[in-house]
Amino acid sequence: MSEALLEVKNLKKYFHIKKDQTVKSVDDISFYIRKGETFGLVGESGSGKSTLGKTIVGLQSPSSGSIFYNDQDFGKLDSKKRKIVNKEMQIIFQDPHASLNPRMRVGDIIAEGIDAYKLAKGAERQNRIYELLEKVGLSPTHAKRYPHEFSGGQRQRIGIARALAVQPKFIVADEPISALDVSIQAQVINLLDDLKEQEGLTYLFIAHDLGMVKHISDRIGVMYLGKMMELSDSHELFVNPLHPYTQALLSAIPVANPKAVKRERIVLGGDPPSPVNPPQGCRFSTRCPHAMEICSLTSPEWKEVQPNHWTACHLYK
Amino acid sequence: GCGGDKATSGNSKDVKQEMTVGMTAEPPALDPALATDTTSGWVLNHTFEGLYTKDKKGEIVPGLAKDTKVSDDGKTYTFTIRDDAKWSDGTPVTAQDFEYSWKRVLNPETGSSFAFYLYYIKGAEAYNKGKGSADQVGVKAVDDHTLQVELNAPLAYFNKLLAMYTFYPVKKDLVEKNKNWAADAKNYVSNGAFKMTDWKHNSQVVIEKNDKYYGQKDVSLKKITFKIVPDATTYYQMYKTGELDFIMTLPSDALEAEKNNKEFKEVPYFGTYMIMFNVNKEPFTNAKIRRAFAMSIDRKTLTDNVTKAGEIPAYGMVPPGVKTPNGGDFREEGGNYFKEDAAEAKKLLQEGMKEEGWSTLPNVTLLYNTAENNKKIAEAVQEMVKKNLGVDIKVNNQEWKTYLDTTHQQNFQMARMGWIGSFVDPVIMLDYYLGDSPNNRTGWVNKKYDDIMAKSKVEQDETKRFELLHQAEDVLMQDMPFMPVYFYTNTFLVSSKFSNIAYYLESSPSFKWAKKTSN
Amino acid sequence: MEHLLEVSNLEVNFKTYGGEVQAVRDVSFHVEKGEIMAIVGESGSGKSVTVQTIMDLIPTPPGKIKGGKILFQGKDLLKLSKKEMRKLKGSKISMVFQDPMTSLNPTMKVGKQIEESILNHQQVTKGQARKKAVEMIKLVGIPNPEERYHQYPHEFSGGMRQRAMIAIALACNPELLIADEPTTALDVTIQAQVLNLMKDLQEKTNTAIILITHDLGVVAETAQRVAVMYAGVIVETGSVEDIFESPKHPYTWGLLESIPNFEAEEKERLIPIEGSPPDLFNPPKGCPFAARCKYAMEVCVDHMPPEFEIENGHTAKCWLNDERAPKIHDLVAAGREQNE
Amino acid sequence: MYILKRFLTMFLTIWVIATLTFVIMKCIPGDPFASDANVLPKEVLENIRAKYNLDKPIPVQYALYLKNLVTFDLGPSTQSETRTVNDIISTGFPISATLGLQAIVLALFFGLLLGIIAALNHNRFLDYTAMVIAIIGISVPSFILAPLLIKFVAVKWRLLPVASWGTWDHTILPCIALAATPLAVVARFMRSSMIEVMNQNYMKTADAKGLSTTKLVIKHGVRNAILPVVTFIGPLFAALLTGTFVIEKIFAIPGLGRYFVDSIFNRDYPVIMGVTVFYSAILVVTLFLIDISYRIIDPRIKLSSKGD
Amino acid sequence: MIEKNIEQSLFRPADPKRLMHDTIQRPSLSAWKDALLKIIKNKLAILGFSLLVIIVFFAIFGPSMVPYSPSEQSLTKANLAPSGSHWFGTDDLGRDMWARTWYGARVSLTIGLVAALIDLLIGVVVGGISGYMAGRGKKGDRIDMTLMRIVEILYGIPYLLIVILLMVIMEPGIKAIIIALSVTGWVGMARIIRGQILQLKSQEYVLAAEKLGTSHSKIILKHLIPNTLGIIIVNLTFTIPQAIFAESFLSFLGLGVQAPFASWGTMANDALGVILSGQWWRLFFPGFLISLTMFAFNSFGDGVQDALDPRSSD
Ligand SMILES: Nc1ncnc2c1ncn2[C@@H]1O[C@H](COP(=O)(O)OP(=O)(O)OP(=O)(O)O)[C@@H](O)[C@H]1O
Ligand SMILES: Nc1ncnc2c1ncn2[C@@H]1O[C@H](COP(=O)(O)OP(=O)(O)OP(=O)(O)O)[C@@H](O)[C@H]1O
Ligand SMILES: [Mg+2]
Ligand SMILES: [Mg+2]
Repeated sequence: MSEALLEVKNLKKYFHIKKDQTVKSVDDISFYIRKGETFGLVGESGSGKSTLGKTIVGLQSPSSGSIFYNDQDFGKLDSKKRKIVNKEMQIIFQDPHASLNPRMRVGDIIAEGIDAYKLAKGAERQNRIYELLEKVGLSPTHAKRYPHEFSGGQRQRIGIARALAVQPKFIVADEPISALDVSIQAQVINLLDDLKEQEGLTYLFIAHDLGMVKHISDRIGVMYLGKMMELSDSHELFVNPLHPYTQALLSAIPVANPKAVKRERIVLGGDPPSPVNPPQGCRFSTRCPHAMEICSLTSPEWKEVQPNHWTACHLYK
Repeated sequence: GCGGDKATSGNSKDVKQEMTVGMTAEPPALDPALATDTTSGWVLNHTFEGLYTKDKKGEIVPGLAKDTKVSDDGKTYTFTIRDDAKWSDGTPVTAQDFEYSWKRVLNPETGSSFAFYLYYIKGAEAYNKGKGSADQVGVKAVDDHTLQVELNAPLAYFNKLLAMYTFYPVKKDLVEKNKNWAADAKNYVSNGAFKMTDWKHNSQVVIEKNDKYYGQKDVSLKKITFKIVPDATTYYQMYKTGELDFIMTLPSDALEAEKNNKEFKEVPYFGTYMIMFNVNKEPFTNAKIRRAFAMSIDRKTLTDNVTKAGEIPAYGMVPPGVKTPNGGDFREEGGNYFKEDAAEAKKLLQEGMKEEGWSTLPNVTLLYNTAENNKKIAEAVQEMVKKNLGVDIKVNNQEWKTYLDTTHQQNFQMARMGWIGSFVDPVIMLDYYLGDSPNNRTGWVNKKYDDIMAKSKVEQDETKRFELLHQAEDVLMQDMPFMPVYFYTNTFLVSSKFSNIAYYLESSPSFKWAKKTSN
Repeated sequence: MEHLLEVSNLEVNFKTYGGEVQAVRDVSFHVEKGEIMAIVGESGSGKSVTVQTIMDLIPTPPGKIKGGKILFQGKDLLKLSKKEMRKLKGSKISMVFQDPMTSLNPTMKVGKQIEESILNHQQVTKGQARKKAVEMIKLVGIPNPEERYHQYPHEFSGGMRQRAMIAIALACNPELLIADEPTTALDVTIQAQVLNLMKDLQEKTNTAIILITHDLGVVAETAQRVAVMYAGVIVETGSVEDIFESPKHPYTWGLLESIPNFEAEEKERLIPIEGSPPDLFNPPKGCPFAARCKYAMEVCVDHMPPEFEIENGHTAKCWLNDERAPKIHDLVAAGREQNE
Repeated sequence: MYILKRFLTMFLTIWVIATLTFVIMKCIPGDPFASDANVLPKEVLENIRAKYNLDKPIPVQYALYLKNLVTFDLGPSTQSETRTVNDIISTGFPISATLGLQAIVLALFFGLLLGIIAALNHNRFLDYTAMVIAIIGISVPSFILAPLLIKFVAVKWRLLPVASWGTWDHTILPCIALAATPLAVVARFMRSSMIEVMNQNYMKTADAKGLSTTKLVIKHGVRNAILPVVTFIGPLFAALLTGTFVIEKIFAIPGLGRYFVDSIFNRDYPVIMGVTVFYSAILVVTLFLIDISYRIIDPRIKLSSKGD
Repeated sequence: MIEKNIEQSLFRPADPKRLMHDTIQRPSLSAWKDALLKIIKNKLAILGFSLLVIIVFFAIFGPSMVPYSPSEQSLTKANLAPSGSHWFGTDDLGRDMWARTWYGARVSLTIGLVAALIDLLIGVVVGGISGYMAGRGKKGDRIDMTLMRIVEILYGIPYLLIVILLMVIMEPGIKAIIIALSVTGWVGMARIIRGQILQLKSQEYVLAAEKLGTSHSKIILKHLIPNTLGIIIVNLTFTIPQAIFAESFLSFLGLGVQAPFASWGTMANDALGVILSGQWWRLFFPGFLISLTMFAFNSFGDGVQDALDPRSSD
């Protein structure tokens, strides 16, 4: 397992919302990401993807469990090492607007990391900014503008440029392309791909656009209600989804062809359960078309059903 | 036809005999033993009466004392108390009450600040200072109506003292029962022309006519409300709107406008505004320089243009108003001790500097305590000294208690001070500069002066006594450890609806005989 | 026939330090009753500005509506008073904003925010509004509506916030729903659920919907007509079939090409459109896409292409549709030569 | 947890304030019993000092004060010898508090109104008008405003009594004089943060709901913009509640503020200690409530790292 | 219609060179220069600034424009109304009000400036640290707790006592005033800033900056403080008059400027009586100038705030 750049063990992140209520946003998740790999993370909205991402990069402290980066326990790093790790791990925020300081100019926002680690100065800094802007499909003239003067997609790209500025090794990209038009999505994805090839970057790529996820990821994890449901190679997951939730998810992908024969969509019955008091047993049991008695009693084990294909489902013994 | 309207005016019987009076501060203590200030004194003077009291003109006359006998050596006084002397609850005022009250003042536990006024009484000082007992104090109630007092030495002005509120009686059984009897109007019992009926702290004190008072037929007012209004501008405005019928100490900015008002009244006040010199600090170690400074101030200009309340320029220590045995006025007899003269002052300054061997005068700072008038006077003095003497002095101010401390430590060169006599006699003024007087902050100690003053105290003959006092003032003004600036006056505005208010030289006016004549 | 909404020749500028951004340039389109019309296009091409202008939400200054008309049910919205406009907003026209985090009031419970739009236009009691709000939360697929009602936006995940926004917009059955990228943060199952909800609404109450999205799959599955925007200009409009099957504008071609091939076994490189969009401070005189267009002609440089009507309702602003234009493969050949 | 901790530290804070006040009080010169009217003989002074325990060593005095504080009985005032500190507080406080509360309500209501109007008309006539009003409010202090009010309203026009305490009429002028400056400050704060809030996206959302401007401002604007005002009001509340010397003096109001300042000028040690602690208690509790209210106003605010 | 006029010849592949946009590079100014330019363009800011310049000008040169010194008395010429020889009239001791007023401006403006600096240097820093540190781990909590308790204590100790204490240990004068103001002058600002920062720091951009390794101090200075600028400016605009009047109070107690020199505050304070006597000019000129300064400062502040707000127009 030495190839793992990042390993997450039994990670939990709970939020206390009221006296006796906790949201189990991330509930006992373990997985690893190899060096130079793109790990796609998909799942139901509100299933804890962003929380997982933020916790991994250290923006939120885990309720329990541990995160290893380069085999170092993140929680036990001294402040010096932590600083290095901090630089190497970056995040692209899901919300492009809120994560940009309205009073800073885009150039300065992008250069924030450069300044913080004193990576460049003066003209070199300027050039870095321009270069980054161009990389994400914006123009250097944009450096002078303020965030509110941009469209949603443009802001998202500013966020990407900012994360890339410090030349990180590992990036958590939380829906980095959701607000971009497909052409620019393609451009950004190509950019991320290039960086991965050239500089060996590793990604945790959170997205809803399964097409893109499939395209960019080497492996994909599927989350539902704070739990990992399935994890496998990306192609494998699409051709051979094991978990009923994954199956439902895949069936819902819209196709960009109005004439295409509408595939049969697996409609999930019932209401989505609450993360405050998730169902007993398997989290998906309340909505699963294949639910059995056992599903609502015990939580299925997380196991490798096929080589490199993990899932947590009672259907697979 | 425009008739009928004027019929409603003034039948004096219909006039509501009530008066609202402005008072500048909350009386700190309406207990004769504890009071030390003019405000409390003002109320107490209306609600209590001692063995002696003041008449309308300010003369000291017997009050509760029907009869006074003085022994030949002048040391033993026997007072007979009026039969009709009553407390406001109707019980009689007895000699025991007096004995109790005075001993209460002297009792160290009472912690009375004015206890020293009783030190003339035998054994009083020792008792108060914890070295003797109450029984050794020379005050004894012989019977219900007879009080015997023994003094250490004869005292010519003992009757003046007896009119002071520290000598007022309090009702023995009441006070013994309730230590806090004077905190509220509720339990308050007094023996004067009025009795207190309401005291809203920091807001108002209401006194009403005391029907049990022996002289109640002379009292017209049914009710007097002392409204506590600390701000001068405010009480002046309240007078203007009729919310107050009587105010005193007008704001200086209103004086000009009110000077010609019929309701305006200016009454001399038995006090002196002065600037003390520290005779132990250069340059005022030199008497000539002190005199030079005193001569360089233009007092008339100052009182006319700065203070404006009709103050009298002062060239001596004792204010006018003290009648001498030969019917004159002490001040007039004493005359002025120096003249204002810039040229002469400069010359004196030079001489003084030569005496001391100074080529330049050490820096001088004039210290004053924070108050509007003091500031103006200090600034004017500063400018006058500069113009007339060619000396630049600095002025500095301090908050009152700090100032008292500073001056007490003699950390000053020149400092302003004011002194008001609590009874009308030169002694009270001249005692101020006794070598062992705690008030004397100038560091000036003169044996001759102290001797003359000591002699005057025991002198039974009034004429001789006054002579001695003149001599003392001569000595004092020769050395000039201070320079007098002016003699105080009090200014009043009184609604023309009131008559018969008694104004006094040394204390606040009395409404005992006052009457409202129209609505 | 009268359209429900007709926007003609709309121009919107923004004054910024450094110059005026011409965010929307001569935009015209219309929406019929009960129709779902999608706007797709370049990020930053003016989609959001266009629809916000309809809602009178462009802050002026710095924004400035230079010209054009927005007819809604025959009335020109640009000429309505604030008060008249207010009556329309939220009741007849409602909007889902693009930015779900900052578009929700951080200090107001989510439920209240939904309830408010109900209370504002409908004659209902507080209790009814509340019930409706809870129902709306449930309808957009947020679990535990009763509890979520009492939570604040920052306690919601990105997708939940977006759904809350949708709930607000749908709460009072508008006649026109403007949805600015309403499903970007939603996973596909919930996206499907939300889109179904919108379709239901459209079918039941004959609501018209303007749907801005980048997901061409969504467009294909939900919309009837599509407008494609580029650099402040609508470059092509037509029915879904027209656009997906016979697009007539090179930008549209580029868009369709960029979609990753979902079925592909091997990983292929995606095909973005080369180059970057023009500077809107100083947009080119001619076709804004010319600089990135493989088939650009001399005419494109200086002359803004007019709207060519290809067939019924299918228009494109591209000189290639001029009868004088050469065939495309000739251009490609020529373009290559010169470029390499 | 946080609340409990804060609650406990409140006592600590009050204790520190009391101690420091005691130390400073003892450091400054001036004797409670000194006056120019009588510089007392030493023995007399000692009698009096003994009455107030001032003859004891300083640490003993300190201990006694603390004991008295804890038992809520500081004994008599040295200035008004017949009155106890408790008595002074219990008569002065209700009066000051009445006036202070009125003034705060006035300042808040009109201040917020003015600030909102200014913000909504940013850089237009009404904004400038509001600014001029606010500047006058800020730069004309109460000690100037109060006599002016008296001169015109009470003396010239005879609309209200000049001063003193009694009827509600008496409270009007002092209340205005007290409220003027805070009103202006509130207005300026509100304007500034309201302008900021009006720029936020969620205001667009609210606007898109077709809310009227009033509703928009009240339901969405105020809560997001009011934090600075709340912060500002906190200490002011404590100060106004316990009285303002200048106003109470000018209007002859028997409030606590006058006692407080006078007690310092008079070196009235028991009153200084009593009122300081009383004021600090109100202050500390107010600031505590303000901190708590931050969370209520803006649920995103985290005051401590415990329990997120 | 127009398109018909277009020549057929134009329908040929374009020359790639012609397709390049002429990207105009706007002048690349630093953020500060940029802000300065915007401030200069702002009428309100310029108005305020000019007024301040004028006031400062007269403070420097005003007293020497008249043949009177600020301290020279002429008791016979007391309380003269403004006229050709005494432009602002004379005061109750017959001193020229013009000379005194502008002389006083020096003191008051200095005090105002100092108070503003104290607010900024201590208040903003303490508030910034406290607000930012609150909720940042145990250590952060402790920092916030400590700083805020200090603020509370400073609020709690009677200021008058502190002043009297200072009076004892210090020579009166400007220095004493500055120290007296520094003791507690900043606490209001500190609390206000803390409140603002508590609210702001939950913003995601703060998280983002943190993640990018920006140091705490930089986050406070570059992200948080600029976003509270409006509030800071507002707070300054009443710290200043407060300080000007506090000075008069301190002088009154004996800590401040000593007679015969004056400040606006002391002049206004001494002239309160004119409400009775009607010599309006004695109160009006110092009072009006305080207001005018505040007006200037406010307009300048508002202008700057507008100019620095990227969302404001031009
Ligand atoms: N307030 C503003 N000031 C200056 N320019 C602005 C402002 N708002 C928008 N713009 C500019 O207007 C153009 C259009 O923006 P708009 O938000 O409409 O784009 P969009 O099509 O919605 O893009 P996206 O798909 O990325 O959301 C952008 O180039 C943007 O920079
Ligand atoms: N600060 C918070 N306080 C309380 N609950 C929170 C907080 N942050 C997130 N949650 C809850 O945690 C759960 C997971 O949120 P998260 O943002 O990780 O979801 P997500 O998978 O990213 O969803 P999406 O795809 O919609 O962005 C949600 O139920 C959300 O309500
Ligand atoms: Mg998320
Ligand atoms: Mg948009």
